Amino acid sequence: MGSITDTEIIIEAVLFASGDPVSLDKIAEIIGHDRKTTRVLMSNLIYKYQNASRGIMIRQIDDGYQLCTKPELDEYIQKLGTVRKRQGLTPAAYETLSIIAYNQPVTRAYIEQVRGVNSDSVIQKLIERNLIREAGRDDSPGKPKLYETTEEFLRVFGFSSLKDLPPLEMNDIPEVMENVPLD
Amino acid sequence: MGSITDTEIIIEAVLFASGDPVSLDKIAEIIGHDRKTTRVLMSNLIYKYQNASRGIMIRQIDDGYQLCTKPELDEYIQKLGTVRKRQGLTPAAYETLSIIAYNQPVTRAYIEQVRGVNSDSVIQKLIERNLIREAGRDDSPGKPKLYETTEEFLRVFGFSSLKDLPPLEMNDIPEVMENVPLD
Amino acid sequence: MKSALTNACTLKLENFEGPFDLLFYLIEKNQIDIYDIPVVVITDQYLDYLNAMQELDLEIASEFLVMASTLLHIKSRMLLPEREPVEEEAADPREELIIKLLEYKKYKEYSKVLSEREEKWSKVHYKLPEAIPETFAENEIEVSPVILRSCFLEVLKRYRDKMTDVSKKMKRILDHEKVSLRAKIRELLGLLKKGIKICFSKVYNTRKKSRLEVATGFLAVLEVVKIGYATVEQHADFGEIYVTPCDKKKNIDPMILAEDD
Repeated sequence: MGSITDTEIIIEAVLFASGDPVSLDKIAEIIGHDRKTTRVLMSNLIYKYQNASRGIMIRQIDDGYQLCTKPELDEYIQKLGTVRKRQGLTPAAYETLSIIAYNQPVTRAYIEQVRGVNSDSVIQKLIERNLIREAGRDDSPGKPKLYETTEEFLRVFGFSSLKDLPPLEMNDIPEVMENVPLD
Repeated sequence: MGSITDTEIIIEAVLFASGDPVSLDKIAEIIGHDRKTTRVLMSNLIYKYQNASRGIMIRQIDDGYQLCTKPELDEYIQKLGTVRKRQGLTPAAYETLSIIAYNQPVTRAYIEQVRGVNSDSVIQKLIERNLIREAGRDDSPGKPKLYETTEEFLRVFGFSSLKDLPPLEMNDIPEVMENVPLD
Repeated sequence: MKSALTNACTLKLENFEGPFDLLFYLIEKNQIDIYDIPVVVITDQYLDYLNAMQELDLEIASEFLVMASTLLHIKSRMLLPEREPVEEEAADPREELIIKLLEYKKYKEYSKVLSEREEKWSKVHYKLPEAIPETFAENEIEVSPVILRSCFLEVLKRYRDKMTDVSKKMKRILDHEKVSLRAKIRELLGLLKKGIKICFSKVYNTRKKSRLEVATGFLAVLEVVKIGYATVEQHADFGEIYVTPCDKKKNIDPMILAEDD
C-alpha cells in the first residue's frame, strides 16, 4: 500500500477502530513513515475531511489524532439518544389537574371529596411533573396545604394566563360545589 | 468517492456516533424519510463505501446498519495493540450452530439426533456467547424448548440476514430432513 | 502392548465430536464411497479405536458404544446368507446409517464455511458508542384544554350525582350485596353467546353501576378468558377493553354455571 490514498485508508481505519486519540508516533509506526512526513500527511487529511462531504472529521489533540463527528451535525446525533417516552396524562391526573385548575388554590381534602378517592399519589406526580405546586396553607382547622397550577401548566396547555382556561357555562356547575365540605 | 449528499453526511455522523447498529427505522426518523426511501439510500451508501477509498464500511445486520473497518486492514489495526483476540469456537459449537442456523427454530433432540451426541453443554455455551437463544417451545409431547440464532450470530459470521445463509446441498437425499425423528 | 494404531491416533482421539465424526474420519482415511461402506472393515477399525481409547483410559461416551453395537448389528446382517430370495429388493441394512451420515456430513461441511466466515469477519473492528446524553421529552406531555374542561365537568357531574341522588345511592348500596362473581360470569357468558364483541365500558360503566359491580365484572372477564370463552384486547393504556367470544373452549367448571342459592 504505497500511494498516499492507501495510507489515508489505513489511517481512517486505525482512528476509527481506536475511538480514542492515536498518537503521531503510533500512526507513523503503523503506516511506516517518519514523524515529519506523518505530520504533513495528517494535516492534509484533516483538511480533506473538513472540506469533504463527510459526517466525521479528524481532531488534533496535543500530539494525537481522533475521529469525531462534525459539530454542526450534533442535532441529528442527539436524536439517537434515548428519549424519555412521550407520556400522556392518566385520567386520574387529568381529573385532579382540572379540579385544581378551576378551583385553585385548593386543598387535598377538597380534591378527594370531589373525586371520591384518595389523591395523594396523583398529586405527588403532578408536583413532580411541575404542573402544580404548593401554595401556602388554608386557614381552616389543621392548616391543610393548598395547591395551584404552575407556569409550566400554562406552557404545556398553551395558555398565556389562567383566564385562557376553557370557560365553564354557569349551568354546568352544580350549586353543590359551593357546599363541598372541607373536612 | 461518489458525490455524497447531505443526508449521507448525516447518516455517516449518526452511525459513527452510535458505534452499535442503528435500525432502519431510527435512521429514517432522523433523516426524515420513509422506510423505503431510506432503505434504498442505505443500499447506495453501502455500495459507495465499499468502492470508495475508505478505511471503513457499512454493514447491514437484519434491519440495522453499523460502521466497521474493512477486513483487509486488520493487520494495521492489530498494531494499535488494543484489539483483544476473540476466542474461537470449538468444532462442536460450529456443528451445532450450523444445524440450528438451517433448521431454526429447532429442539435439542433434533440437534442431538443429527450430531449423534449429547449437545447440552455446547448449547449452553452458545447461549452464553449470545449466538443462539431460546425461541419458545415446540408443540410436540413434552413441549421441548426451541432454539434459534441471534443477531450476534449474523454479526459474527458476516451475514446481513438469515436469507444470506449459503444454500445447503439438498440434492443428496432430499427426504432426509423429514426422516429425522424429533423424539 | 499398544498397537500401532493406538500410537498413531492418540492425539486425534479426544477430538472426535461423536461417533459420526469418527466414522467420517475412517471413511475419509480409507477413501471409501459413502454409499457403499464396507461394513466389515469399518466396524473393525471403529472397534480398534474404541479399544485404543480404553487402553489410554479415555472415557468413552455412551454414544460411541451405541454406534459400535449398531455397526456390529449391520455387520452380522450383511454376513448372514440370505436364506430365501425376497421378491422385493431387500432393504440394505446400511441405509439408515448412510442417511444419518450424509445428514451429518452436510452440517460438518457447513461448519467449515462458518469457521471461514468467522475468520474473515473477526477482522473487522467496531467503535465504541459515543456517550449520547438521554434527552427528556418533559415538554411533550400530550394535553388538551378541552379534555381538561370535560374532565372537570365529568368529575363534577359524578360528584353531584353522588351527593344529590340519595335514593340511587341507597340502591347501589343494596346492589353491592347482590354482586357475586358467579352471577357476573353467567351474565357475561350470556352476552358472549350472541357472538358479538363486547365493549367493557358499555356493559360495566361506573356511571351506571357501582364500583364493586364493575370490579366484579372485570374479574368475571378474566375468568371467562381463563376458561377460554373469550379473548380480551386493549389497544391503549386506559383504553377500551374489548371482549371477543372465542371458539377454543376448555372444560368449563360446572360450578360456574350452577344457579346461586
